[in-house]
Amino acid sequence: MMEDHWEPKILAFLCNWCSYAGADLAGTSRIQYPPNIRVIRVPCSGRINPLFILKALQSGIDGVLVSGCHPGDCHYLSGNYVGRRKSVTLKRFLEYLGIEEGRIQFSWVSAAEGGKFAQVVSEMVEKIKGLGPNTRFSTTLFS
Amino acid sequence: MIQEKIREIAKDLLRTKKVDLVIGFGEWTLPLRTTPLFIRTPEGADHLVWNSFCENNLAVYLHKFNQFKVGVVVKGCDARSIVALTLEKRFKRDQLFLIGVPCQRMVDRRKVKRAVQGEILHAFEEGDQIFLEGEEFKTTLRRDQFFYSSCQTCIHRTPLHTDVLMGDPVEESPLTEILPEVKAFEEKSPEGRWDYFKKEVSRCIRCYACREVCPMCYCEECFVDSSNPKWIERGQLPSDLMFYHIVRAYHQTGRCSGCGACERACPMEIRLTYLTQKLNQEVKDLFNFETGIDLEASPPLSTFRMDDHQDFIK
Amino acid sequence: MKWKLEKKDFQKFLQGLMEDYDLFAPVKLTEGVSEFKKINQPEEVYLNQLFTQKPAKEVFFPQSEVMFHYEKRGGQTQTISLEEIERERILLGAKPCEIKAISIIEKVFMSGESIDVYFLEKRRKTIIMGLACNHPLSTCFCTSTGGSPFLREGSDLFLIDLGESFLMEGITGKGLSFQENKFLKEPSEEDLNTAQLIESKAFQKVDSSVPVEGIEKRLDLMMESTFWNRVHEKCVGCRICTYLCPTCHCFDMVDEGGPQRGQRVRNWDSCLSPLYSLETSGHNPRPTGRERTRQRIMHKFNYYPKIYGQVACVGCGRCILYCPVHFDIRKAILWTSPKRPKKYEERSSS
Amino acid sequence: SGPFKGQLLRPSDKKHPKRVAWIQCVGSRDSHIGKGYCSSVCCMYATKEAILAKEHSPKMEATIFYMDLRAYGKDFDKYVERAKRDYGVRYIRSRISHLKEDPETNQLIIHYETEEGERVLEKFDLVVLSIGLEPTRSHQEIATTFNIGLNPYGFAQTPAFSPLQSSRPGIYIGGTFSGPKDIPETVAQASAVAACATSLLTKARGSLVTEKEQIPERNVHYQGPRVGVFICHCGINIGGVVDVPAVVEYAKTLPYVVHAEGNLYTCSQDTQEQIKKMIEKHRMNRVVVASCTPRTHEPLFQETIREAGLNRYLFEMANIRDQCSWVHMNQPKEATEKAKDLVRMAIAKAALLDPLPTQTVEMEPKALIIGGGLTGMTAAKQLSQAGFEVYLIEKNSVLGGNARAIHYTLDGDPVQPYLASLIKEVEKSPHIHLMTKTVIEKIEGFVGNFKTQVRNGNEMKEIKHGVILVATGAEEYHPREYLYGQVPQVVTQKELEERIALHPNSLKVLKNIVMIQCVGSRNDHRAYCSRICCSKAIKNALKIKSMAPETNIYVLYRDIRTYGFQENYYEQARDSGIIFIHYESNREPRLERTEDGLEVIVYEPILREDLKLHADLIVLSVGMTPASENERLSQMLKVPLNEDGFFLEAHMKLRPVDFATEGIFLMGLAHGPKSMEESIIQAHAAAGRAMTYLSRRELEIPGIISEVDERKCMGCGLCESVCPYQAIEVVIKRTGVGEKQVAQINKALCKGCGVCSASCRSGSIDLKGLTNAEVLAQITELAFG
Amino acid sequence: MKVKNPYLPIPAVVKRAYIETTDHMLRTLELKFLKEEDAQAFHFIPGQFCELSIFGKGEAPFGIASSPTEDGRLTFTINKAGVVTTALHHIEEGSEIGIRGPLGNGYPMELFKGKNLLVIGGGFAFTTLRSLITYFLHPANRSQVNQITVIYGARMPGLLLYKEELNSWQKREDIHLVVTVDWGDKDWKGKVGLVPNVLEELAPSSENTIAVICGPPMMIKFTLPKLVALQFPDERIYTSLERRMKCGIGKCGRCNIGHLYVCKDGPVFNYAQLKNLPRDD
Repeated sequence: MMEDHWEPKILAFLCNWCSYAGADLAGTSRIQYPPNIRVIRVPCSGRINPLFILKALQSGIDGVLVSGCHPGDCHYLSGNYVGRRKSVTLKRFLEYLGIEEGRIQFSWVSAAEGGKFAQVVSEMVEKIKGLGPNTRFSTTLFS
Repeated sequence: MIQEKIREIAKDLLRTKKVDLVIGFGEWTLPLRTTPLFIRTPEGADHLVWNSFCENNLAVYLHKFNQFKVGVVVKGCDARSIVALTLEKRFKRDQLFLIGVPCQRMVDRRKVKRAVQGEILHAFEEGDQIFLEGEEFKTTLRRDQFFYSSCQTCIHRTPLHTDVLMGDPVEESPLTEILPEVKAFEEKSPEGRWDYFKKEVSRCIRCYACREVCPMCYCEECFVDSSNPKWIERGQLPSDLMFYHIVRAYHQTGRCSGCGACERACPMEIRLTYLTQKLNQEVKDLFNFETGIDLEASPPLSTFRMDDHQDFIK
Repeated sequence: MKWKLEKKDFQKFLQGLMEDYDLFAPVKLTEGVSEFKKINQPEEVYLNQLFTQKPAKEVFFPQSEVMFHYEKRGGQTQTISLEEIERERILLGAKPCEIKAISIIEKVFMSGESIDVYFLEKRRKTIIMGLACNHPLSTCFCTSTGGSPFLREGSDLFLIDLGESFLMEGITGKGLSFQENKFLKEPSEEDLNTAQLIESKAFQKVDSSVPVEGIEKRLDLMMESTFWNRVHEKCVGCRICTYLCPTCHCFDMVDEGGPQRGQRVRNWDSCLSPLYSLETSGHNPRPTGRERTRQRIMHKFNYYPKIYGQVACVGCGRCILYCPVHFDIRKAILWTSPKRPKKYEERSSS
Repeated sequence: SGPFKGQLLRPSDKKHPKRVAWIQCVGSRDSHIGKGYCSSVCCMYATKEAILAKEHSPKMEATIFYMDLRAYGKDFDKYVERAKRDYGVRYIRSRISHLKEDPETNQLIIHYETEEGERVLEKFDLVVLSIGLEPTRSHQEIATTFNIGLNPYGFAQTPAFSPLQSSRPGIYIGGTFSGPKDIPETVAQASAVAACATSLLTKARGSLVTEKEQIPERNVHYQGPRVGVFICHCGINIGGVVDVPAVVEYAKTLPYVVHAEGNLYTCSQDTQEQIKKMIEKHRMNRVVVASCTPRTHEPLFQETIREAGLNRYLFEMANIRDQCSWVHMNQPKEATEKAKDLVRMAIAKAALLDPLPTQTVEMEPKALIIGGGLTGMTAAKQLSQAGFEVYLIEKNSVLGGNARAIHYTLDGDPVQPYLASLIKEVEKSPHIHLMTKTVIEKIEGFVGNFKTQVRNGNEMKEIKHGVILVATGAEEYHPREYLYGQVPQVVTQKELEERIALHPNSLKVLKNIVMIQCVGSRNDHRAYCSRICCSKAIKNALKIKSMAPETNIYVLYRDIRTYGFQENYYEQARDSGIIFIHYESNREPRLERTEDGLEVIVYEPILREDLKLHADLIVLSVGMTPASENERLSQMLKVPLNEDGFFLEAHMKLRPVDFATEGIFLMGLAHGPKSMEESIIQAHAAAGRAMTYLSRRELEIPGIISEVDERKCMGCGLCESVCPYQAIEVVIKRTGVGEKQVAQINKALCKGCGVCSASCRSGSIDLKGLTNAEVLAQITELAFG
Repeated sequence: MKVKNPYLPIPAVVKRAYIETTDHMLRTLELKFLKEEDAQAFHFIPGQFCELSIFGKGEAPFGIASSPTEDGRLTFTINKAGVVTTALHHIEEGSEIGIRGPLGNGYPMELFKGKNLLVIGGGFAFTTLRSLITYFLHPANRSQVNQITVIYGARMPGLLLYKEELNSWQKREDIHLVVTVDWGDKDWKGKVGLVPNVLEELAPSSENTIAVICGPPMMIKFTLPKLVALQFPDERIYTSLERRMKCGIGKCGRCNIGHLYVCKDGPVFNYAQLKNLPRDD
């Protein structure tokens, strides 16, 4: 499924109350952004189990975006705060191990920030295109 | 001598029925090794020993005995694991009697074996010298050249929150200033780090010794064995082995006391402490939390602060 | 038939073999760790470590082995079995205890009407070049289990390291084709004596005092004894002793992939894991470490002998060396025998 | 968003302004043009705009010219401090009368006088006028058609002590129709007005409700997944970009799919019938619709499949419009590819969905009101009128709370008679169970099923109720400053009001009275404004002036915060000769004892020297502090307090009288300092919110909640500590073979955020409706599809 | 000669599938081999089992419920418990399945010749017993055994397996069938009582009789002493053990009790064998 030039495949976890709504707003205002992301809707950015992000990278997905409500706006009060601690420890640990910086991206996008969502996605697609395909976990290199 | 004191306290505890059993270390068949002992009678306490090879983290046995009152000999790292376990409701602190021993850093038997030619048949320790005797050789080594890497950087050698302390506290100065393993690893390029990690972990035979000897790994069903959802396959695929080792280390965030038992247990000598040491360093920088020091402070991933670090978030 | 092979042409000799055989030998993974692997260049062969962590059984019964692929084509699922092996193989550098263990496993896999074809195929197409144990460790007790550091039984060819050269003995007829090889010379009388000397010296070094004799009878009546309550206490339930044991042969089968295509894989399993005998209903006949440790010892020293008449332990000492909590099976065996030391009443016996 | 896409540009030349100035009170507090009132919101408006502007272009300089900074609301002062500290907004106290334009640079020139009286000239690129609010043209029409009275400023006239009531009974006033106010007050008024209306309609409650009879749900447990896929064209919105027929063909090849079709408008009524028919025909037990955003259309489709006998949670949507066709309009090939991926992921998730029961918890239609002050009683009366039983708990022996110490309002209406009549009404109402001298011992349970132990003396009583209203009020700050308590001449405003009402002539003889504002407020220990001290000081000052015109009254203030219509009285005070002296927070007035009495020394900015005021009486305007037992009550109710110790509401602007925990409400001074009228409004509002629960026989609990696998759970308590709603508790459970420590979920409190299942290391707790397995299936489907 | 790979499942298809019990937990599958020669080569005796495998999910052992006398019919009754059994409950008629077998030793049909037969079954373990009973009720084999007495119990009437067959057996006189339930319901007219008590009541003579008993561990625990009380010698009481199995051919070590492999040396054992096995249940 490798065409002539490689198109990154990015998985985005969007929190239902803010970022998913922001993405919808980008839709209603017809703000175009690259079609590389696939969205999984989760109730809160705190719902993201670190194993999801790791499993996505292991399955060869090129980038993971986790986007939730701005601090203080969380529909579930402290969901994004708890999620934030897991995210920072996981991101630093994976980058320590050698996952390229930028493979995993976190952002706050509120329901009113359609433009920002499109911008976050475009920046991420550029970044991942710069990094190239995710070969970290691929086993072909090693017998 | 510490060994005598441990035996005294164990005898007294067992005689007065303050505890049902005492878990400590004892001599066994191989040189440079000790083994966990479960003493239930005062006479048995005479087999308890204390030397530079009491490397096991005895906290791993406590959840097997959580219906009993247990006395346990603890080093600095063991005591910290116990504090972390109490925070996770494994047992009530009052059912434990912690016999704290200020730790003089444990000696790595593999380093000693590599320093001599031929098999070591007998060994004993005197002051800071280790006397070794093999089939055709007899040598003495300085013990402070052969410490475990996790012991070299330990700054909590005097156990905290113990019921009794078997000697005066040792001053807490790490031998090497910061974690040499982490520093050496961080000097590599990202590809270099990943390849090093991949090469190390691809030797793994999934015996799960690193999981079973760790006191913090007590889950009924580990994510590795879960079939719904099935996170990874059961085979030897390097990417599954990497997944397992990343998550096993990650699950120790803010819980690992840095005792190094996982690395010691690995038959394939896979380096593991540089993973958990890095996580402990992160938790210290980000949340100013050290495992098992404060009985009240809740573990970092079980709480949050409004002003947590967040400049990594766009 | 005996030959002498100079060490300096050892590499070239192996290069010759590799033209028509796949060569499996210990390869150094890192300091102090080696594993049997398929050799690409002769330099990779690493014989200095007395024995590899994972025993030679891995060459015949790999830790993870794909049994067959399945693929759904047009509503019909085809299964493609993978037991075929094209090229004959040579196993170099296996120790006598490991080789004897392979015959122990052989009895299970190749008996009864259903034969384990995967093991059979590998066993038939492999020539075993055993290597004698010149310097056994203090943890070795192969002589107590009917073996010896120079046991030739099970090897097709047997190498003895004389220092500068190898003495190679032909045991079975197999592998005749390369015996007229140019590197093989006539061994001198003096070589044979040094081999004999090394053999007797090695034989003394091995601890033959472990009372394995008659353990099957003794264990018959010990099923319910409190001995087991003490034995299991220090065992944390990892799987090192079963994965590193040359005679352990339990495995689990699991499907990988989805309904459309995938494969059925066989992986090593360990009776020490709680999930080994856990039934779907939640009932577990061996719920705690006590039953599981008992199962490991009973199976090796009671159940297996009952069926096949010999003890399923070759005394290699791996489980003693690599146990993270220093569980010593010799102590356990000693404890079941009348010679058990009285004064250690209290001591746990494992 | 916005005309310039979020850029801060000058409308004239579309350039970035470097220096922007805000001028406050334009068209407000100016009786010459008939706008004598303060519009209450402009100070905070300007501050917010300054902060947002600085966020958009940090290099810009923001300056606000004001007379009195009226940040009286909850946490408003903190917000202003943040503007000053973090964003560097300059606040200059000076009334700007006119602007001039510099002809060459066409910048705007502002002349102003600093505190020290020095005349300064500054140039600005952009000036923002903070114009106030005024009644709309339709105010007059509405007033005439409904024949309701308006006040002199054209806003609705409301009788004393009933700020929601128009001059005609049965017509209620909500929001800024009765005067300028901020969002928290308008939202509270909305709920309050609704409450008043509901209690009038009590007899007709529920009469128009028709119970929707449903066919029983089909049991899908013992069937394999049979997924039906409906892919929408949405006219050309999707069909124009995504090749829908190709996606339909592709869906047909996927596992578990028994039927796939494309529709022009899946959400249309006839397509709903089509879906139901297809469910029947293909014996589907899972449905996937690929169309627009689930946030708007999921309930519609869930209702449809429920009517076809399928549990509503056996449904999954793929958003191929807002997040696919609309945003990849000129990349049809990639958009189709993306749509296929999204459909495949949705099917993989749908195959694992379980039917989830929507349990119900029965609702005890009784309310518990904690605190028998003015707020508590108002709410009790409101709820009893609406036909609900109320337990009113008061710790003192007598009702009334803080209101007992207030004799008249700023408008002059007597308070005690109103209070007495309210108390009588509460005492004789059959629906209100009054319990004075009663303290709360223990509160258990959750919304609909609270059980509270209360103690009266040594007799314990247990109350069963469905909701809780917290009206524990607040206490007057007990000052330590200015020799209070050591010298009789130093009193608080409350004590002064007592003396004015009971023995006025003791005041007539006084020559000089000095009032000091913001005593103990707006400093590091209590960083909030208590909102009512300014109006209280002016009320007392005017009363004294009317009794003894020749007494000199000095009011030393930092900001006079007489917001709304109270501004008139501030003007009246100045006209009647009361002298207002401004002091900066860093140069507070000092009190010194001299032989012939007390002297107040204050730095007078205009004269630029220390003024010595000989004072016969010193009145301290002290703020309010949270009630002492707030701490204990917040533990029992498991609801949070804010940093200042007042209760923390669910959302400052949108849910001011709710707690985050469902079924518990907040009103009056317990929420924060406020005037009597605002407390009455919040009382009605909380009663209104409580009625939305009390009026239902049972509470429906959504299906998407967490579930614990007790075989795998080790009871480590991690989920218990991360749950935002305290819905999880680790308990010792008796199992067949002994005891086990497991986590237990309170189904009524769980909101389905899933934070617990993300934290659990062994996966023993999982969020039904979005389990780990379902997300994993979507990930693997995306990667290896 | 190439040795047959015992691990390769033989492809088959689900001919008929229907739910047996009211709690939907038991489902009977009728399978048919895809290739005719596999069907021919498949000879089994009652008491044997097969490993049914669903590709992608795994494999699980199930006793063969049909009897060899039913011309190639191959039915299994699946109790829904784990991943594989749930998959077996979800597959539709006509879909694919893999069969490995026949495995295990099955009942010692030779030893039954000329004896009376006492069959005691409980719950869903009645599958292999149905195969045994149907085998002997077949005209050709009926004469091999004399008196056939069957006691079959279940918790509730709705949970009884093979209800139609039970009725047809009830009508025959050459078999004495007693069906009992722990709790009856309004339209249950039959016996109500636990299997051990029913056995005690019936008290069939143990003289020249072989007892075959299968059921949940609790039922066996209380029924065995009753049989011993009726002087049934240990070697004439047979049971089929329920154990976790993987390979089914005595290689993987999962199912051993003591030195016996339940899958190879069993699953049918007589009580004498079980007695001297280590208590490892």
